[in-house]
Amino acid sequence: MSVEIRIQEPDFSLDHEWQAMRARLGTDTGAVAAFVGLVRDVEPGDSTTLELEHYPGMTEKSIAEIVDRALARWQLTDVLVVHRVGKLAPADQIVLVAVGSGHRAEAFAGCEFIMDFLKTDAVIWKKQSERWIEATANDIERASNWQKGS
Amino acid sequence: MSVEIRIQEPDFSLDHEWQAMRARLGTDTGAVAAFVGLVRDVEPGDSTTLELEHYPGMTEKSIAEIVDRALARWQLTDVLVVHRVGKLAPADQIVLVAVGSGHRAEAFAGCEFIMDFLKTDAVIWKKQSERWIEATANDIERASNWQKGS
Amino acid sequence: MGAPGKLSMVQVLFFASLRDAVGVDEISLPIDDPLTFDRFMAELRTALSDAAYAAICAENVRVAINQELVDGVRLISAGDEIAFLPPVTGG
Amino acid sequence: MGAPGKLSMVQVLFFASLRDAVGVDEISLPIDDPLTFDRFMAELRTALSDAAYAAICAENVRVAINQELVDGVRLISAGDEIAFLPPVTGG
Repeated sequence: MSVEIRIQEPDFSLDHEWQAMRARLGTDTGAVAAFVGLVRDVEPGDSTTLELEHYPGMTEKSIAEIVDRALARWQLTDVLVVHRVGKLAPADQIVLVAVGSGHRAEAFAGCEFIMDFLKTDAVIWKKQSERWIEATANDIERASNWQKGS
Repeated sequence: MSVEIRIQEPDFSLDHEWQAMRARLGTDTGAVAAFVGLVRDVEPGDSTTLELEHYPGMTEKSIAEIVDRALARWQLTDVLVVHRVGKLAPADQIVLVAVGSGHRAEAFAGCEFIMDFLKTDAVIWKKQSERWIEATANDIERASNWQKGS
Repeated sequence: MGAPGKLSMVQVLFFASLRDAVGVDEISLPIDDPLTFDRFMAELRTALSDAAYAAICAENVRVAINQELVDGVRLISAGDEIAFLPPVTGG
Repeated sequence: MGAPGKLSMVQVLFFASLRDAVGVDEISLPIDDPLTFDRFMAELRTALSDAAYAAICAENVRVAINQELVDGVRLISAGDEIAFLPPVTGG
Protein backbone atom coordinates (compact mmCIF):
# COMPACT_ATOMS: atom_id res chain seq x y z
CA MET A 1 0.00 0.00 0.00
CA SER A 2 1.36 3.39 -0.97
CA VAL A 3 -0.06 6.83 -0.20
CA GLU A 4 1.48 9.91 -1.73
CA ILE A 5 0.20 13.45 -1.17
CA ARG A 6 1.91 16.43 -2.73
CA ILE A 7 1.13 20.14 -2.83
CA GLN A 8 3.13 21.93 -5.48
CA GLU A 9 3.26 25.05 -7.64
CA PRO A 10 4.70 23.42 -10.78
CA ASP A 11 2.48 21.54 -13.18
CA PHE A 12 2.37 17.77 -12.86
CA SER A 13 2.91 15.27 -15.65
CA LEU A 14 0.24 12.57 -15.82
CA ASP A 15 2.73 10.43 -17.73
CA HIS A 16 5.34 10.70 -14.99
CA GLU A 17 2.80 10.06 -12.21
CA TRP A 18 1.27 7.09 -14.02
CA GLN A 19 4.65 5.48 -14.72
CA ALA A 20 5.65 5.89 -11.07
CA MET A 21 2.32 4.43 -9.91
CA ARG A 22 2.55 1.45 -12.27
CA ALA A 23 6.05 0.72 -10.96
CA ARG A 24 4.60 0.61 -7.42
CA LEU A 25 1.54 -1.52 -8.20
CA GLY A 26 1.50 -5.26 -7.66
CA THR A 27 -0.50 -7.63 -9.84
CA ASP A 28 -3.32 -7.53 -7.26
CA THR A 29 -4.37 -4.15 -8.71
CA GLY A 30 -6.87 -4.60 -11.50
CA ALA A 31 -8.36 -1.12 -11.49
CA VAL A 32 -7.13 2.45 -11.31
CA ALA A 33 -9.64 5.30 -11.22
CA ALA A 34 -8.19 8.74 -11.75
CA PHE A 35 -9.48 12.29 -11.80
CA VAL A 36 -7.87 15.38 -13.24
CA GLY A 37 -9.34 18.79 -12.44
CA LEU A 38 -8.78 21.56 -14.98
CA VAL A 39 -9.35 25.31 -14.65
CA ARG A 40 -12.64 26.19 -16.33
CA ASP A 41 -13.18 29.52 -17.97
CA VAL A 42 -15.93 31.05 -15.84
CA GLU A 43 -16.73 33.66 -18.46
CA PRO A 44 -15.56 32.14 -21.74
CA GLY A 45 -12.88 34.22 -23.42
CA ASP A 46 -12.30 36.10 -20.18
CA SER A 47 -9.14 34.12 -19.36
CA THR A 48 -9.99 34.22 -15.69
CA THR A 49 -7.07 33.26 -13.50
CA LEU A 50 -7.49 31.04 -10.49
CA GLU A 51 -5.31 31.59 -7.46
CA LEU A 52 -4.87 28.78 -4.98
CA GLU A 53 -3.44 29.23 -1.52
CA HIS A 54 -2.47 26.68 1.08
CA TYR A 55 -1.16 26.38 4.65
CA PRO A 56 2.04 24.34 4.34
CA GLY A 57 1.89 21.31 6.59
CA MET A 58 -1.73 21.67 7.58
CA THR A 59 -2.97 21.32 4.00
CA GLU A 60 -1.12 18.02 3.55
CA LYS A 61 -2.47 16.85 6.91
CA SER A 62 -6.05 17.71 5.97
CA ILE A 63 -5.71 15.68 2.76
CA ALA A 64 -4.03 12.77 4.58
CA GLU A 65 -7.07 12.61 6.88
CA ILE A 66 -9.40 12.39 3.89
CA VAL A 67 -7.27 9.62 2.39
CA ASP A 68 -7.22 7.75 5.72
CA ARG A 69 -11.01 7.74 5.77
CA ALA A 70 -11.06 6.34 2.23
CA LEU A 71 -8.54 3.63 3.20
CA ALA A 72 -10.68 2.65 6.19
CA ARG A 73 -13.70 2.26 3.94
CA TRP A 74 -12.38 0.49 0.84
CA GLN A 75 -9.59 -1.92 0.04
CA LEU A 76 -7.26 0.33 -1.92
CA THR A 77 -3.76 -0.54 -3.09
CA ASP A 78 -2.43 2.90 -4.01
CA VAL A 79 -3.54 6.50 -3.51
CA LEU A 80 -1.93 9.52 -5.13
CA VAL A 81 -3.08 13.11 -4.62
CA VAL A 82 -1.22 15.95 -6.34
CA HIS A 83 -2.74 19.40 -5.76
CA ARG A 84 -1.36 22.53 -7.32
CA VAL A 85 -1.30 25.97 -5.68
CA GLY A 86 -0.39 29.40 -7.04
CA LYS A 87 -1.78 31.17 -10.09
CA LEU A 88 -3.41 29.03 -12.76
CA ALA A 89 -4.89 29.90 -16.16
CA PRO A 90 -7.89 28.33 -17.93
CA ALA A 91 -7.23 24.71 -19.04
CA ASP A 92 -4.38 24.34 -16.54
CA GLN A 93 -4.29 21.15 -14.48
CA ILE A 94 -5.30 21.76 -10.84
CA VAL A 95 -5.50 18.40 -9.18
CA LEU A 96 -4.82 14.72 -9.82
CA VAL A 97 -6.31 11.95 -7.71
CA ALA A 98 -5.46 8.37 -8.71
CA VAL A 99 -6.67 5.35 -6.75
CA GLY A 100 -5.73 1.73 -7.31
CA SER A 101 -7.72 -1.26 -6.13
CA GLY A 102 -8.36 -4.89 -6.96
CA HIS A 103 -11.72 -4.04 -8.47
CA ARG A 104 -13.24 -1.10 -10.27
CA ALA A 105 -16.10 -0.34 -7.85
CA GLU A 106 -13.69 0.34 -5.00
CA ALA A 107 -11.28 2.33 -7.16
CA PHE A 108 -14.11 4.56 -8.40
CA ALA A 109 -15.63 5.00 -4.95
CA GLY A 110 -12.28 5.82 -3.33
CA CYS A 111 -11.38 8.33 -6.03
CA GLU A 112 -14.75 10.08 -5.97
CA PHE A 113 -14.83 10.12 -2.17
CA ILE A 114 -11.42 11.81 -2.01
CA MET A 115 -12.42 14.37 -4.67
CA ASP A 116 -15.67 15.17 -2.85
CA PHE A 117 -13.90 15.78 0.44
CA LEU A 118 -11.10 17.79 -1.20
CA LYS A 119 -13.90 20.22 -2.07
CA THR A 120 -15.12 20.56 1.51
CA ASP A 121 -12.26 19.58 3.85
CA ALA A 122 -8.89 20.20 2.18
CA VAL A 123 -7.23 23.28 3.67
CA ILE A 124 -6.97 25.15 0.39
CA TRP A 125 -8.38 28.50 -0.64
CA LYS A 126 -9.30 29.62 -4.15
CA LYS A 127 -9.68 33.11 -5.54
CA GLN A 128 -11.33 33.50 -8.92
CA SER A 129 -12.11 36.82 -10.61
CA GLU A 130 -10.96 38.60 -7.43
CA ARG A 131 -13.47 36.71 -5.25
CA TRP A 132 -12.66 34.04 -2.70
CA ILE A 133 -14.83 31.06 -3.48
CA GLU A 134 -16.25 28.48 -1.09
CA ALA A 135 -17.49 24.92 -1.34
CA THR A 136 -20.95 25.05 -2.94
CA ALA A 137 -24.16 23.74 -1.37
CA ASN A 138 -23.90 20.88 -3.86
CA ASP A 139 -20.31 20.11 -2.73
CA ILE A 140 -21.47 19.99 0.88
CA GLU A 141 -24.42 17.76 0.03
CA ARG A 142 -22.21 15.35 -1.95
CA ALA A 143 -19.77 15.06 0.94
CA SER A 144 -22.57 14.47 3.44
CA ASN A 145 -24.07 11.77 1.20
CA TRP A 146 -20.98 9.62 1.86
CA GLN A 147 -21.79 9.72 5.56
CA LYS A 148 -25.20 8.27 4.78
CA GLY A 149 -23.27 5.38 3.25
CA SER A 150 -24.52 5.89 -0.30
CA MET B 1 -17.98 17.01 -28.30
CA SER B 2 -15.64 14.24 -29.33
CA VAL B 3 -16.16 10.48 -29.08
CA GLU B 4 -13.33 8.10 -29.89
CA ILE B 5 -13.59 4.31 -29.64
CA ARG B 6 -10.66 2.10 -30.55
CA ILE B 7 -10.08 -1.65 -30.36
CA GLN B 8 -6.42 -2.51 -30.74
CA GLU B 9 -3.83 -5.19 -30.04
CA PRO B 10 -0.91 -2.84 -29.24
CA ASP B 11 -0.58 -1.28 -25.81
CA PHE B 12 -1.83 2.29 -25.40
CA SER B 13 0.10 5.18 -23.94
CA LEU B 14 -1.82 7.13 -21.30
CA ASP B 15 0.50 10.06 -21.97
CA HIS B 16 -0.30 10.08 -25.67
CA GLU B 17 -4.06 9.70 -25.09
CA TRP B 18 -4.10 12.42 -22.43
CA GLN B 19 -2.18 14.89 -24.57
CA ALA B 20 -4.54 14.26 -27.51
CA MET B 21 -7.58 14.67 -25.25
CA ARG B 22 -6.29 17.90 -23.71
CA ALA B 23 -5.71 19.29 -27.20
CA ARG B 24 -9.38 18.55 -27.98
CA LEU B 25 -10.86 19.93 -24.77
CA GLY B 26 -12.26 23.44 -24.54
CA THR B 27 -12.12 25.51 -21.36
CA ASP B 28 -15.66 24.38 -20.53
CA THR B 29 -14.20 21.07 -19.32
CA GLY B 30 -13.33 21.26 -15.64
CA ALA B 31 -13.24 17.54 -14.90
CA VAL B 32 -11.86 14.40 -16.48
CA ALA B 33 -12.53 11.03 -14.87
CA ALA B 34 -10.48 8.16 -16.21
CA PHE B 35 -10.23 4.46 -15.61
CA VAL B 36 -7.45 2.07 -16.51
CA GLY B 37 -8.01 -1.66 -16.22
CA LEU B 38 -4.97 -3.86 -15.63
CA VAL B 39 -4.58 -7.64 -15.84
CA ARG B 40 -4.70 -9.09 -12.33
CA ASP B 41 -2.83 -12.19 -11.40
CA VAL B 42 -5.62 -14.63 -10.57
CA GLU B 43 -3.24 -16.99 -8.84
CA PRO B 44 -0.35 -14.77 -7.72
CA GLY B 45 2.93 -15.90 -9.23
CA ASP B 46 1.08 -17.98 -11.79
CA SER B 47 1.58 -15.38 -14.57
CA THR B 48 -1.83 -16.21 -15.94
CA THR B 49 -2.35 -14.86 -19.41
CA LEU B 50 -5.57 -13.24 -20.46
CA GLU B 51 -6.78 -13.62 -24.01
CA LEU B 52 -9.28 -11.16 -25.41
CA GLU B 53 -11.24 -11.70 -28.58
CA HIS B 54 -13.52 -9.35 -30.50
CA TYR B 55 -15.82 -9.22 -33.52
CA PRO B 56 -14.40 -6.42 -35.68
CA GLY B 57 -17.07 -3.84 -36.41
CA MET B 58 -19.68 -5.23 -34.06
CA THR B 59 -17.49 -4.72 -31.01
CA GLU B 60 -16.98 -1.05 -31.83
CA LYS B 61 -20.73 -0.70 -32.45
CA SER B 62 -21.61 -2.28 -29.11
CA ILE B 63 -19.32 0.17 -27.32
CA ALA B 64 -20.66 3.13 -29.32
CA GLU B 65 -24.16 2.21 -28.12
CA ILE B 66 -22.96 2.25 -24.49
CA VAL B 67 -21.32 5.65 -25.02
CA ASP B 68 -24.50 7.00 -26.68
CA ARG B 69 -26.51 6.06 -23.62
CA ALA B 70 -23.99 7.87 -21.39
CA LEU B 71 -24.15 10.95 -23.64
CA ALA B 72 -27.96 10.96 -23.44
CA ARG B 73 -27.78 10.88 -19.66
CA TRP B 74 -25.00 13.32 -18.75
CA GLN B 75 -23.51 16.44 -20.26
CA LEU B 76 -20.13 15.13 -21.36
CA THR B 77 -17.57 17.00 -23.45
CA ASP B 78 -15.27 14.15 -24.48
CA VAL B 79 -15.35 10.36 -24.34
CA LEU B 80 -12.43 8.09 -25.14
CA VAL B 81 -12.56 4.29 -24.98
CA VAL B 82 -9.48 2.24 -25.90
CA HIS B 83 -9.88 -1.50 -25.45
CA ARG B 84 -7.11 -3.97 -26.13
CA VAL B 85 -7.55 -7.47 -27.55
CA GLY B 86 -5.11 -10.31 -27.98
CA LYS B 87 -2.88 -11.98 -25.39
CA LEU B 88 -2.10 -9.98 -22.24
CA ALA B 89 0.11 -10.72 -19.26
CA PRO B 90 -0.41 -9.72 -15.60
CA ALA B 91 -0.06 -5.94 -15.01
CA ASP B 92 -0.71 -5.21 -18.71
CA GLN B 93 -3.14 -2.41 -19.52
CA ILE B 94 -6.48 -3.74 -20.83
CA VAL B 95 -8.78 -0.77 -21.13
CA LEU B 96 -8.82 3.01 -20.84
CA VAL B 97 -12.00 5.02 -20.45
CA ALA B 98 -11.64 8.79 -20.10
CA VAL B 99 -14.63 11.12 -19.81
CA GLY B 100 -14.57 14.92 -19.77
CA SER B 101 -17.32 17.13 -18.41
CA GLY B 102 -17.89 20.56 -16.93
CA HIS B 103 -18.19 19.09 -13.45
CA ARG B 104 -16.78 16.12 -11.60
CA ALA B 105 -20.04 14.37 -10.73
CA GLU B 106 -20.96 13.92 -14.39
CA ALA B 107 -17.44 12.92 -15.41
CA PHE B 108 -17.34 10.23 -12.69
CA ALA B 109 -20.86 8.97 -13.44
CA GLY B 110 -20.22 8.82 -17.19
CA CYS B 111 -16.92 6.99 -16.76
CA GLU B 112 -18.28 4.45 -14.26
CA PHE B 113 -21.44 3.88 -16.35
CA ILE B 114 -19.35 3.10 -19.44
CA MET B 115 -17.07 0.76 -17.47
CA ASP B 116 -20.04 -1.07 -15.95
CA PHE B 117 -21.65 -1.65 -19.34
CA LEU B 118 -18.36 -2.67 -20.97
CA LYS B 119 -18.49 -5.59 -18.51
CA THR B 120 -21.97 -6.69 -19.57
CA ASP B 121 -22.64 -5.36 -23.10
CA ALA B 122 -19.37 -4.88 -25.00
CA VAL B 123 -18.96 -7.63 -27.61
CA ILE B 124 -15.66 -8.92 -26.22
CA TRP B 125 -14.72 -12.34 -24.92
CA LYS B 126 -12.06 -13.18 -22.36
CA LYS B 127 -10.24 -16.42 -21.76
CA GLN B 128 -8.26 -16.75 -18.55
CA SER B 129 -6.43 -19.90 -17.43
CA GLU B 130 -7.98 -21.77 -20.38
CA ARG B 131 -11.53 -20.85 -19.28
CA TRP B 132 -13.88 -18.44 -21.02
CA ILE B 133 -15.12 -16.02 -18.42
CA GLU B 134 -18.45 -14.21 -18.27
CA ALA B 135 -19.78 -11.09 -16.64
CA THR B 136 -20.26 -11.85 -12.93
CA ALA B 137 -23.54 -11.60 -11.04
CA ASN B 138 -22.07 -8.46 -9.46
CA ASP B 139 -21.32 -6.99 -12.91
CA ILE B 140 -24.90 -7.64 -14.00
CA GLU B 141 -26.29 -6.12 -10.80
CA ARG B 142 -24.14 -2.99 -11.16
CA ALA B 143 -25.30 -2.50 -14.75
CA SER B 144 -28.94 -2.98 -13.80
CA ASN B 145 -28.58 -0.46 -10.96
CA TRP B 146 -28.04 2.28 -13.56
CA GLN B 147 -31.45 1.47 -15.01
CA LYS B 148 -32.97 2.12 -11.60
CA GLY B 149 -31.45 5.59 -11.93
CA SER B 150 -29.06 5.28 -8.99
CA MET C 1 -24.45 -9.69 -52.59
CA GLY C 2 -24.30 -13.40 -53.50
CA ALA C 3 -23.60 -14.84 -56.93
CA PRO C 4 -26.50 -15.09 -59.40
CA GLY C 5 -28.42 -18.36 -59.50
CA LYS C 6 -30.49 -20.21 -56.99
CA LEU C 7 -27.65 -21.53 -54.81
CA SER C 8 -25.73 -18.91 -52.83
CA MET C 9 -23.60 -18.75 -49.72
CA VAL C 10 -23.80 -17.30 -46.24
CA GLN C 11 -20.92 -16.92 -43.84
CA VAL C 12 -21.44 -18.34 -40.35
CA LEU C 13 -19.15 -17.12 -37.55
CA PHE C 14 -18.46 -18.75 -34.19
CA PHE C 15 -16.74 -16.81 -31.42
CA ALA C 16 -14.85 -17.72 -28.26
CA SER C 17 -16.28 -20.85 -26.54
CA LEU C 18 -18.48 -21.55 -29.59
CA ARG C 19 -15.43 -21.57 -31.87
CA ASP C 20 -13.86 -24.06 -29.45
CA ALA C 21 -17.05 -26.18 -29.58
CA VAL C 22 -17.40 -26.05 -33.38
CA GLY C 23 -13.68 -26.36 -34.05
CA VAL C 24 -13.51 -23.57 -36.64
CA ASP C 25 -14.27 -19.86 -36.44
CA GLU C 26 -16.15 -19.63 -39.73
CA ILE C 27 -17.99 -21.82 -42.21
CA SER C 28 -19.58 -21.05 -45.58
CA LEU C 29 -23.00 -22.59 -46.04
CA PRO C 30 -24.84 -22.89 -49.36
CA ILE C 31 -28.46 -21.81 -49.02
CA ASP C 32 -31.58 -21.58 -51.12
CA ASP C 33 -32.31 -17.88 -51.04
CA PRO C 34 -34.21 -16.64 -49.01
CA LEU C 35 -34.53 -18.88 -45.98
CA THR C 36 -36.38 -18.66 -42.67
CA PHE C 37 -34.11 -18.69 -39.63
CA ASP C 38 -35.51 -22.10 -38.62
CA ARG C 39 -34.66 -23.57 -42.02
CA PHE C 40 -31.22 -22.00 -41.87
CA MET C 41 -30.66 -23.65 -38.49
CA ALA C 42 -31.76 -27.00 -39.91
CA GLU C 43 -29.21 -26.65 -42.72
CA LEU C 44 -26.54 -25.62 -40.23
CA ARG C 45 -27.32 -28.68 -38.08
CA THR C 46 -26.29 -31.00 -40.92
CA ALA C 47 -22.92 -29.23 -41.11
CA LEU C 48 -22.13 -29.49 -37.38
CA SER C 49 -21.60 -32.25 -34.84
CA ASP C 50 -24.44 -32.78 -32.36
CA ALA C 51 -22.31 -31.31 -29.56
CA ALA C 52 -21.43 -28.24 -31.62
CA TYR C 53 -25.05 -27.72 -32.63
CA ALA C 54 -26.17 -28.02 -29.00
CA ALA C 55 -23.54 -25.42 -28.01
CA ILE C 56 -24.77 -22.79 -30.48
CA CYS C 57 -28.40 -23.45 -29.45
CA ALA C 58 -27.71 -22.73 -25.75
CA GLU C 59 -30.10 -20.22 -24.21
CA ASN C 60 -27.35 -17.67 -23.50
CA VAL C 61 -26.12 -17.59 -27.11
CA ARG C 62 -27.13 -14.54 -29.12
CA VAL C 63 -27.31 -14.34 -32.90
CA ALA C 64 -26.26 -11.40 -35.03
CA ILE C 65 -27.12 -11.08 -38.70
CA ASN C 66 -24.83 -8.65 -40.49
CA GLN C 67 -23.66 -7.40 -37.08
CA GLU C 68 -27.18 -6.65 -35.83
CA LEU C 69 -28.49 -8.68 -32.90
CA VAL C 70 -31.66 -10.48 -33.97
CA ASP C 71 -34.22 -12.69 -32.23
CA GLY C 72 -34.42 -15.33 -34.93
CA VAL C 73 -37.49 -14.17 -36.87
CA ARG C 74 -35.55 -12.58 -39.72
CA LEU C 75 -35.02 -14.18 -43.10
CA ILE C 76 -31.53 -15.21 -44.11
CA SER C 77 -30.41 -14.06 -47.57
CA ALA C 78 -27.42 -14.92 -49.68
CA GLY C 79 -24.35 -12.96 -48.63
CA ASP C 80 -25.51 -12.59 -45.02
CA GLU C 81 -23.04 -12.94 -42.18
CA ILE C 82 -24.59 -14.88 -39.29
CA ALA C 83 -22.64 -14.81 -36.04
CA PHE C 84 -23.17 -16.89 -32.91
CA LEU C 85 -22.14 -14.95 -29.81
CA PRO C 86 -21.63 -16.60 -26.43
CA PRO C 87 -21.93 -14.38 -23.30
CA VAL C 88 -19.70 -11.33 -23.61
CA THR C 89 -17.64 -9.42 -21.07
CA GLY C 90 -15.26 -6.54 -21.69
CA GLY C 91 -13.62 -3.94 -19.47
CA MET D 1 9.80 27.21 22.10
CA GLY D 2 9.72 30.91 23.06
CA ALA D 3 12.57 32.85 24.64
CA PRO D 4 13.02 32.66 28.44
CA GLY D 5 11.34 35.34 30.53
CA LYS D 6 7.77 36.28 31.16
CA LEU D 7 7.11 38.03 27.85
CA SER D 8 7.12 35.79 24.81
CA MET D 9 5.70 35.74 21.32
CA VAL D 10 3.08 33.86 19.37
CA GLN D 11 2.70 33.87 15.60
CA VAL D 12 -0.75 34.65 14.28
CA LEU D 13 -1.55 33.69 10.67
CA PHE D 14 -4.36 34.96 8.45
CA PHE D 15 -5.24 33.16 5.24
CA ALA D 16 -7.08 34.06 2.06
CA SER D 17 -9.99 36.47 2.68
CA LEU D 18 -8.82 37.03 6.26
CA ARG D 19 -5.39 38.09 5.05
CA ASP D 20 -7.16 40.54 2.75
CA ALA D 21 -9.24 41.81 5.72
CA VAL D 22 -6.29 42.10 8.13
CA GLY D 23 -3.89 43.42 5.48
CA VAL D 24 -0.98 41.14 6.41
CA ASP D 25 -0.60 37.36 6.43
CA GLU D 26 1.17 37.13 9.78
CA ILE D 27 1.70 39.10 12.96
CA SER D 28 3.81 38.39 16.03
CA LEU D 29 2.02 39.10 19.29
CA PRO D 30 3.72 39.37 22.69
CA ILE D 31 1.83 37.38 25.33
CA ASP D 32 2.02 36.68 29.02
CA ASP D 33 2.47 32.95 29.04
CA PRO D 34 0.12 31.00 29.29
CA LEU D 35 -3.08 32.67 28.19
CA THR D 36 -6.69 31.58 27.83
CA PHE D 37 -8.01 31.76 24.29
CA ASP D 38 -10.40 34.54 25.29
CA ARG D 39 -7.56 36.64 26.73
CA PHE D 40 -5.49 35.96 23.61
CA MET D 41 -8.39 37.22 21.46
CA ALA D 42 -8.63 40.35 23.62
CA GLU D 43 -4.91 41.01 23.06
CA LEU D 44 -5.31 40.38 19.35
CA ARG D 45 -8.24 42.80 19.18
CA THR D 46 -5.96 45.68 20.24
CA ALA D 47 -3.61 44.83 17.35
CA LEU D 48 -6.31 44.78 14.65
CA SER D 49 -8.81 47.22 13.16
CA ASP D 50 -12.44 46.72 14.18
CA ALA D 51 -13.26 45.47 10.67
CA ALA D 52 -10.35 42.99 10.70
CA TYR D 53 -11.29 41.72 14.15
CA ALA D 54 -14.92 41.27 13.08
CA ALA D 55 -13.71 39.30 10.03
CA ILE D 56 -11.69 36.79 12.08
CA CYS D 57 -14.58 36.39 14.55
CA ALA D 58 -17.06 35.38 11.82
CA GLU D 59 -18.93 32.17 12.57
CA ASN D 60 -17.45 30.29 9.59
CA VAL D 61 -13.83 31.00 10.61
CA ARG D 62 -11.96 28.08 12.14
CA VAL D 63 -8.92 28.36 14.38
CA ALA D 64 -5.90 26.09 14.31
CA ILE D 65 -3.27 26.05 17.03
CA ASN D 66 -0.01 24.52 15.83
CA GLN D 67 -1.89 23.16 12.80
CA GLU D 68 -4.56 21.41 14.89
CA LEU D 69 -8.12 22.64 14.58
CA VAL D 70 -9.35 23.73 18.03
CA ASP D 71 -12.65 24.95 19.41
CA GLY D 72 -11.17 27.81 21.44
CA VAL D 73 -10.90 26.22 24.87
CA ARG D 74 -7.17 25.53 24.66
CA LEU D 75 -4.53 27.66 26.37
CA ILE D 76 -2.14 29.65 24.21
CA SER D 77 1.54 29.27 25.07
CA ALA D 78 4.62 31.12 23.90
CA GLY D 79 5.82 29.83 20.55
CA ASP D 80 2.36 28.74 19.46
CA GLU D 81 1.22 29.31 15.90
CA ILE D 82 -2.41 30.42 15.80
CA ALA D 83 -4.03 30.39 12.38
CA PHE D 84 -7.39 31.84 11.34
CA LEU D 85 -8.90 29.82 8.50
CA PRO D 86 -11.82 31.06 6.41
CA PRO D 87 -13.96 28.45 4.61
CA VAL D 88 -11.80 26.12 2.54
CA THR D 89 -12.33 24.46 -0.82
CA GLY D 90 -9.86 22.40 -2.79
CA GLY D 91 -10.14 20.01 -5.71
